[in-house]
Amino acid sequence: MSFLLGHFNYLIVVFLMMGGLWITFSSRNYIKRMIGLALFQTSVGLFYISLGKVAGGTAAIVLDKTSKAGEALNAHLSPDYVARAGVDGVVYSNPLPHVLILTAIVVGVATLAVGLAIAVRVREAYGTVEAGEIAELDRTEAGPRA
Amino acid sequence: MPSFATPLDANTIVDIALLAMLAVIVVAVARTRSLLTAIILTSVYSFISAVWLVVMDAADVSFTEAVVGAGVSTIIALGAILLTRSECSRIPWRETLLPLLLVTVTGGLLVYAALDLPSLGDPSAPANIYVGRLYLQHAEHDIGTPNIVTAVLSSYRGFDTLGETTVIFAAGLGVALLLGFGERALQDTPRPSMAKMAESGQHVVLRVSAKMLIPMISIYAFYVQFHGDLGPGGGFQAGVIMAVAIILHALVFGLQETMESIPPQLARGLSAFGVLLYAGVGVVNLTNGGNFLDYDHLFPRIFEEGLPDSHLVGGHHIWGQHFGILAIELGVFLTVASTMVTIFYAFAGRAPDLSPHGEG
Amino acid sequence: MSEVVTWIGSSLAVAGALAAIIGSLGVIRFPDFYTRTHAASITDTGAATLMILGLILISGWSVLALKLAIIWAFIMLTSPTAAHALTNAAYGAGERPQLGPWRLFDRDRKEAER
Amino acid sequence: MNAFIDFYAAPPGLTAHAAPLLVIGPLIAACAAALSPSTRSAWMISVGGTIFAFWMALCLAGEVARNGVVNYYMGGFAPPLGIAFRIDALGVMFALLISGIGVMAALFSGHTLEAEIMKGKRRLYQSGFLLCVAGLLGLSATGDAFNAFVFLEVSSIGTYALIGVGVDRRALPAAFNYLVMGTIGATFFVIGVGFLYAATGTLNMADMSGRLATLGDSRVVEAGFAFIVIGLGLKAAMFPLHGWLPAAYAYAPSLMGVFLSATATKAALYLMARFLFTVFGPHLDFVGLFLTWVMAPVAGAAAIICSAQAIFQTDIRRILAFSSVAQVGYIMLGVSMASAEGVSAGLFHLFNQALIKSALFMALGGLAFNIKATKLSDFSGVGRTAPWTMTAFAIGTFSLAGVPLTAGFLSKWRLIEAAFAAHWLWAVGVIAVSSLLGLIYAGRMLETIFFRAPVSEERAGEARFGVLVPLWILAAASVWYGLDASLPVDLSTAAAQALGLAPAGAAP
Repeated sequence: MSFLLGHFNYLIVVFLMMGGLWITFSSRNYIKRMIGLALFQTSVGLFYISLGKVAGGTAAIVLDKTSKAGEALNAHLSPDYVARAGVDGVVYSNPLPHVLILTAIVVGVATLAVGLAIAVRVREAYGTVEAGEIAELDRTEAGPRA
Repeated sequence: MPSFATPLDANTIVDIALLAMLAVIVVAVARTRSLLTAIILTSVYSFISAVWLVVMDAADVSFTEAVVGAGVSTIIALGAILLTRSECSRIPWRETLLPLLLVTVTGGLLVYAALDLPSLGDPSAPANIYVGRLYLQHAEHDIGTPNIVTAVLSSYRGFDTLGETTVIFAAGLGVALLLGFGERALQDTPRPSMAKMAESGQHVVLRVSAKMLIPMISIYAFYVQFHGDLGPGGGFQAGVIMAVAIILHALVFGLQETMESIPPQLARGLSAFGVLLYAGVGVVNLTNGGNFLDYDHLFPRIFEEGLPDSHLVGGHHIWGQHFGILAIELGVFLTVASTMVTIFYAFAGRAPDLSPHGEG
Repeated sequence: MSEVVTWIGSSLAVAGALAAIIGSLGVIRFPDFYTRTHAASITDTGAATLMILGLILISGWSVLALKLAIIWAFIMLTSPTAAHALTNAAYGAGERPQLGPWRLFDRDRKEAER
Repeated sequence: MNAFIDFYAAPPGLTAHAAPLLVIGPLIAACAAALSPSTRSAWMISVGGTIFAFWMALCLAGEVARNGVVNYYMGGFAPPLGIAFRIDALGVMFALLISGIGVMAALFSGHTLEAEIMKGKRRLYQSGFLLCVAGLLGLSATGDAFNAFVFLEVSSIGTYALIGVGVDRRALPAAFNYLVMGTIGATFFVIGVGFLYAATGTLNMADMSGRLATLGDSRVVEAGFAFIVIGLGLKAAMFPLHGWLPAAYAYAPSLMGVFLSATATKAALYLMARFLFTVFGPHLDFVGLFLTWVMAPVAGAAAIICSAQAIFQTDIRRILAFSSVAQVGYIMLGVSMASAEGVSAGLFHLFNQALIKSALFMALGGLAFNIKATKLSDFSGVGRTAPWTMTAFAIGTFSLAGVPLTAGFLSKWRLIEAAFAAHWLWAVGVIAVSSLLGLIYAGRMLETIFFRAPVSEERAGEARFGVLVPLWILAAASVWYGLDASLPVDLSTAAAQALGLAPAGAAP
């Protein structure tokens, strides 16, 4: 049970990633594929963030352990645990995955914008954004292609 | 190393509930054939994941996800379906078999590895005891900003952030190459949808509240910009918020109106300038004898020696770091805000010269 | 004393959450676009007000309370405007409200579906 | 690397910072090109930026020849806290290759953009090209796993759009597919890096490698390995993940064909080699198993199947694109031998391929002024009307097919030698069969171009002078390295050594 509790996040995040990937692979519509890709990338972000969580921790903004917020935070934790997991008496979550995922989110929106722009151009050039119809148009209008 | 079991506390319960919601949304997105529904659901997905990120203590990421995933991405995607179509075709079940196989295999591999990972929240997991902990221990001394995410983002791993800013710049460039800068909107006669809004008295409520909101949003953007050292936020989030204020202006008062006050050329120029500013800070560090992006060498040695509490005379060397971070965050802000505006111009200015409801 | 204030704050927040749930029930159950939007927007502001009030009570006098108050003002400004813009656009696009008694409408819809 | 040992190309102050400047130079040039007032100035900035990058790569080559490895700490923070550039002989080889091809492509771009890109957008096009150069150079220099992802995206995001903007509408779906596949590849890479981070707690590749060596095998590490290899395989168009490549290269504007065919997939291959041999290392069981039982057969299949596919293409650029995938197969075959000979032969082949492919695409792009169509049959008899362009094309094709006295022959020969040394007789057979197929499609192209009657006399003229110069430099290089291969052999041997693979016969 405690094993499941400890790995529940990863299992759901894997499901989310694969959901996004499935939408990307199975859809023929360009816009839908981009949506799937965006979901996939966001979910990978969730995976990283799960890695960096520290139980009972707080966001990595330096906190004085004697301040009100610091005391409130430490009220639920055993001093032993705080000494082991904390820095200067306060338990923080790992900031490094946060930094990485900030970057990844930005990359995600950049990809989304470019992909959708290409989709708009495809619509103007072919009159459709369905992959099957585009392939059909290429076959019939541009002559046989190998 | 003591074994660790994830506690079943309020945090974990909320975590499970939010993740379950996300799972439901992904299924719904996969099932729907209406692209509009899919986009709105994706926006909801981003929003719920932003909430989840707060539960996971990732305040900065949450902020970014909310403004980007739920905000700007949605706007771009809606613009795209306006220019393409809003329904997608049904997929024959035969065609789903191969994707299903691929996804099952990939997912199986992921599960295979994920079950071997340390439990959620384990403070002694390898990921949490090494570099991440070093940042927590050293950031305040090395960089001097209470927000460690900002310290890592803009100083320790500032080079990544330069790359990230470049990626955004490249995206603006790519969209502009593909769709132009919205020059069609400037050339043509007023577009009915926009012009009607601006001229008829119908949208008076919208315009009045927009007039109140736009300054508020802009001020908030600057707050986020300059507060990034202390709390969640920074150049990226602020840039997106600023862009949202401009986009709101364009939506309510018409694209032409906005383009007159912020010409597309200006937006394009600023987005290149932001990257230049960022890289320029790095080059200044080089000329002052430091490594690239070593903000300790932001100021010439003579100037630095004159500063109180300078690292050269044995104090904290926060001066260079402080101003260096300010400067590069400004670069990020300029690039992000102007690129988002460029992208919006490109999509919005691309007149639907085809019928708006697809060819069906 | 602070204990009591916290309890009041918490119950206000819970009440806000309940209001939000009721609002979403309305969105599902109400017959036409306008009533649904109404349900969504009015409970949105109402629920947000209750929750923020509760949170202000919990947090006590601090900068946090001020920030919460500003968020409340922001929601009070945007949420009704959004609802207004939405319904206005729908009306402009030709969506007409369903008028008349509930049962009647329900029957009409079933007939239309047949 | 001995050729560079007495090479002091720049004052020491500049040489000390050559590593970041290698990337920052083209990056700043990209911004300047976007801001520049005219197409012409943008072109000059583009040429200047790539030449600067090449200069910095030469400085680094000198440093690496003298000191072995150049470490540069961004922001002055030593790893694992900061991002470090770590440039060894392998990295230098790629930096030289990418920036050198970049200079040629920039020279070439002056004229070709006029023919293919709308007037107001040429500056942006140059800017996007420079970003791509900067990203690929960053990839070859970085020593940080996540930073590699960022550079992978810097080099790709603009590229997707640059491929799509052109005269041929088929470029658009091609660019879209490339975007989807490229993004999935990059995201898989991120997942893999995430697993490695979960196992080791660090992102610095050298640090990661050290910790993996003590940790040994685990399911997390295995999955990380699998995702990194699949992700980079997608980016590198490793068979059977190459579906996006032929259309993307064939329909892209010719500048992108010239530059990407020579560098983009190669940079992904570089990163894969880096992970395979330095981060993981063949001493791990699953890496050895993967190299022998997955990568080698797949590489062999790629070399044969894609060469055969190339024979049946009607579009001349698609022939070259399929040939590219087949060549990736050769390179992979060399790498999968995991011996110093095999890897250095693979890298030597990669070096030659980069020169050849960019020359071939350049010749075709140079003619794009005169011949709008790209079908092979449209090129009949062009060899008579455009002899200079097409002679260079022929030299490239000879080298591609591996005709003796060309560089292509030498690298295939070394591959065969390495296969014999590894007792992989089947690999020798694969190379022989695939070379035969290569001769067929090369012969088919040359036969059409030189020995068929022209379709219409007046259309096909010589490429412009500005195209002929870089084209002939590349063609001459592939002849020169066919006669005297000491430089690329030197580079690739040193690169293989930098991966920790000692030559079998070498005395310790």
